[in-house]
Amino acid sequence: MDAAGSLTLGIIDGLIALAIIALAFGATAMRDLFAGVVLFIAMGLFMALAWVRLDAPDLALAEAGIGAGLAGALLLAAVRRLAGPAHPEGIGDDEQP
Amino acid sequence: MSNPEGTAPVLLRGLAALLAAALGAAIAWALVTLPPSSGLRDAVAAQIPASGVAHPVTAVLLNFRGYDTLLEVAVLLLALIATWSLRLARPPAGRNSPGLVLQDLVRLLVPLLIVLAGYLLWLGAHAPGGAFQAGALLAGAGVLLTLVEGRPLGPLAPAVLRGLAALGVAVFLAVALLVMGGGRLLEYPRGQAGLLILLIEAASTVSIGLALAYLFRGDEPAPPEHRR
Amino acid sequence: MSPLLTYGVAGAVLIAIGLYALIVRRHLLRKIVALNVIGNGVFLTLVAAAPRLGTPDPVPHAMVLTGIVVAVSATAFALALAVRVRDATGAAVLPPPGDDVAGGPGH
Amino acid sequence: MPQLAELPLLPWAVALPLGGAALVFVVRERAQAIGLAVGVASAAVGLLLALQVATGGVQHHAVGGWGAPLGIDLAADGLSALMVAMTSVVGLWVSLYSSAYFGAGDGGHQRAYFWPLWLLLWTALNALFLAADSFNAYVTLELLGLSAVALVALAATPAALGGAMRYLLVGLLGSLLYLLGVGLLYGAAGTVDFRLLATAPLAGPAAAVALGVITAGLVLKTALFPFHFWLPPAHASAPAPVSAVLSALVVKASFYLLLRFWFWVLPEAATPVVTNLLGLLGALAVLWGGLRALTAERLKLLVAYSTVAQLGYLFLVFPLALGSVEGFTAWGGVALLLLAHATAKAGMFLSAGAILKASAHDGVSGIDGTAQALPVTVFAFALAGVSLVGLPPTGGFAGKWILLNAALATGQWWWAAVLLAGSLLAAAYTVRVLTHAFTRLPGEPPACVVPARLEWSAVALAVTALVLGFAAGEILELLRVGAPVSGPVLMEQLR
Repeated sequence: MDAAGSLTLGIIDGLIALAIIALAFGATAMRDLFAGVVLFIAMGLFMALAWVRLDAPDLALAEAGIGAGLAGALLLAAVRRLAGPAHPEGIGDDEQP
Repeated sequence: MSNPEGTAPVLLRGLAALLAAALGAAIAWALVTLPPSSGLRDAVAAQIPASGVAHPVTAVLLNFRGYDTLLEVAVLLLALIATWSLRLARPPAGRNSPGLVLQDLVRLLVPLLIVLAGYLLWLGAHAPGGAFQAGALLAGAGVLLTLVEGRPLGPLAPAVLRGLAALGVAVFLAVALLVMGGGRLLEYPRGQAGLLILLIEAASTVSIGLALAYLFRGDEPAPPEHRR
Repeated sequence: MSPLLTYGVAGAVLIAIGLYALIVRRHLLRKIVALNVIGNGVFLTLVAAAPRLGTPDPVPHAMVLTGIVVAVSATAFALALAVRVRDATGAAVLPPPGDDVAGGPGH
Repeated sequence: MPQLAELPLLPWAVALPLGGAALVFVVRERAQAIGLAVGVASAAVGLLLALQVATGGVQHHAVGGWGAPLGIDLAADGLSALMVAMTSVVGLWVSLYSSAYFGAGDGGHQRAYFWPLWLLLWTALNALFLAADSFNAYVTLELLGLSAVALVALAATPAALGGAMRYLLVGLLGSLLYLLGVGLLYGAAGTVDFRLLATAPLAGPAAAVALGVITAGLVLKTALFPFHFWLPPAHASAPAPVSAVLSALVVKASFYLLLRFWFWVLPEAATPVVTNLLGLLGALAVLWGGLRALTAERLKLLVAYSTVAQLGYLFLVFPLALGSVEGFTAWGGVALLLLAHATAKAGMFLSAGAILKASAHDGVSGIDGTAQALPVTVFAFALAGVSLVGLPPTGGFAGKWILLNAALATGQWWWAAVLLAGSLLAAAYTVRVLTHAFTRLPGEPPACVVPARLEWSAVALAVTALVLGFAAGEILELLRVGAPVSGPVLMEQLR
């Protein structure tokens, strides 16, 4: 592969890695639980891209299906359950007191 | 730890940030200084012909390190048992009724997902794919059905449902013990490894899909009598 | 920089982000997300640490696949337990570790 | 009958409880009978395995026939064999106790779920102690942690659910840190097999960071002071047989892995600073746990804090045995203490469970008069307490005495002082409970409503803790099989 091509790939890798980091930060820091979970799912999709770049197609499939898909569905269902009326504290306002 | 006001939270946050940064830096340092190696790549490649499958990751998962996978399928069954043991309250019945279009779409999608799962399962022998990816697709179908109809499967005797959930562990363990004979656990006889692996994977796919779908639902359809 | 190192360092950063959030965030759901972030960081590190010559080593790939399934199993149970804690205590946060909490005998 | 040496006990020690767990989950109506039968059979396999190692030396089993590094090996040396035997003995009596403990009160819910979860936990323990593969040990750690948490949550009180949640989060963090370390070691050595890791030239930042995160993760799971915060709420609020298993066995599993890494894989990483730090934290655990047990208001919380203290002793193995010429003395002392604590503490939690079934409330003062109502159970509690204190001729005494000798022989008298202080505290909190139990209540002694199986299981475990003192010689001999340290056992003053 020529130098320009590998540079491009290096930049793409850097961007995917940065996206994963930014989405992870957002997923854990968002005030809104729902938004946090959505960011987490997006992070899973970028993880799948990372696995493709790391020559791990099995992991890409598993990450997209299980890591992002099913874990995401589980998290969204939990957000809905927790947001139900039985939760007086409401969502958000989350820092260690 | 739970001091409503005052300086403790700032201190805690500072310490946590310090700890996290130190850990991250240490890991990065370890990675950067790691000498190059090829791991077990060549050892795997050398034994692929004897493994019964052509795809290296499947060979590792179902043959060379199949014992890990047996325990992993057990972890998934455990998660289902553990979740059911919590007796979650069913969310209020009046869930938003999905539109007709969505229902039709799901009816169309579910068979497609099941066929696709079968394909992925078969594909795993020689290309990326296998029981876990196929199980995830089945689970996806189960999740869709849960959203539309409130449950992943039609009416099923509770013991049958539990049996299907345990099928992966049961078949995996039975094969592992049956091939042991006088030899070793999970030591497939020469020539039969491919078939036995497919059998284990098929049973595991059913259990994985079922377990993940029912984990999404949360509660056990037919818990021990007199509940609540 | 090789892709392995790029993603390996990203894994280290994820572990740091997740650990910080796990300690500092109070909502149980967010703690569970934090653990998943740590998990993804560990998986990236695992693959990045392993094969650095030629074609990839399938063993860490199989290990991470195992790790992903274990992680989703643990996440499902953790979420169910979090919902149960909320139902029992009224809030989806850890009760204070105060020891002498009143409670019936273990049965 | 086939020869003992040829029986494939290693795979069966895992397969039997695993198959049993799947079976009792499916055949729910007979869960109790099948579960008990599987428990008895698993205990028999475990004890036979210990005998096999004692007579035939280290046992190996290459799963799949591949052998390390490509495949996964199972292995049992003296330490593994003792841990499996300990699991068998405690598991047997806990199974018997549980068959009478979980009634049909809640529609049989607890009973229906206890058995599959408990057998999965047993599977995880055996698989962990027999794993010769550090990644396989990760999978067993997760199996262990999840089943333990689910068993705590079975109590379903707000306290138990909160305790279980904290336990789960801490446990998952611990396993992930462990997994990270295993991954780094694989990067450095190209193997995850313990024996191959031990011979691999591990050096450089990766090995150091790996050992650091593995130690951090396992210390968190072992609840070493000051990371013990999650233990008392979880252990105190679980159903009594679950508390027994958690304190006796589950925390020992992560400690066992710590030993594997520090004594076999990377003993050269042990600098005096590290070993003394671990010993110091252990010493603080002994003192802090003892003090908290002394002031705890609830009976089971008292017993749980006693676990925090007793776990502290185990960490003295690092300054006393790691890299020492006479290492085997401390190694043997700690192993004996570990076994004695497992049986005594299981007996204590089981008797506490029986006492609480018959007492007014779960406060320590609520057990007034129980010595009249449940003399057998209170006897079991007292006997277990004697072993925890370390009075002769119990296993607790043998372990402490040997450890004391190790401390004095290596000129580290300050660890001996910790042993003595811990014993005084243990004596104080045991006497505190017994004083209440023997307080006579006015009027007729309350009728005994506790099934006999609850009382006698507790007695059996407490008596086992006593018998360990007489069997110390045989235990140490078994422990020498494949031991990482050597040297004579300095216990002339004892014999």
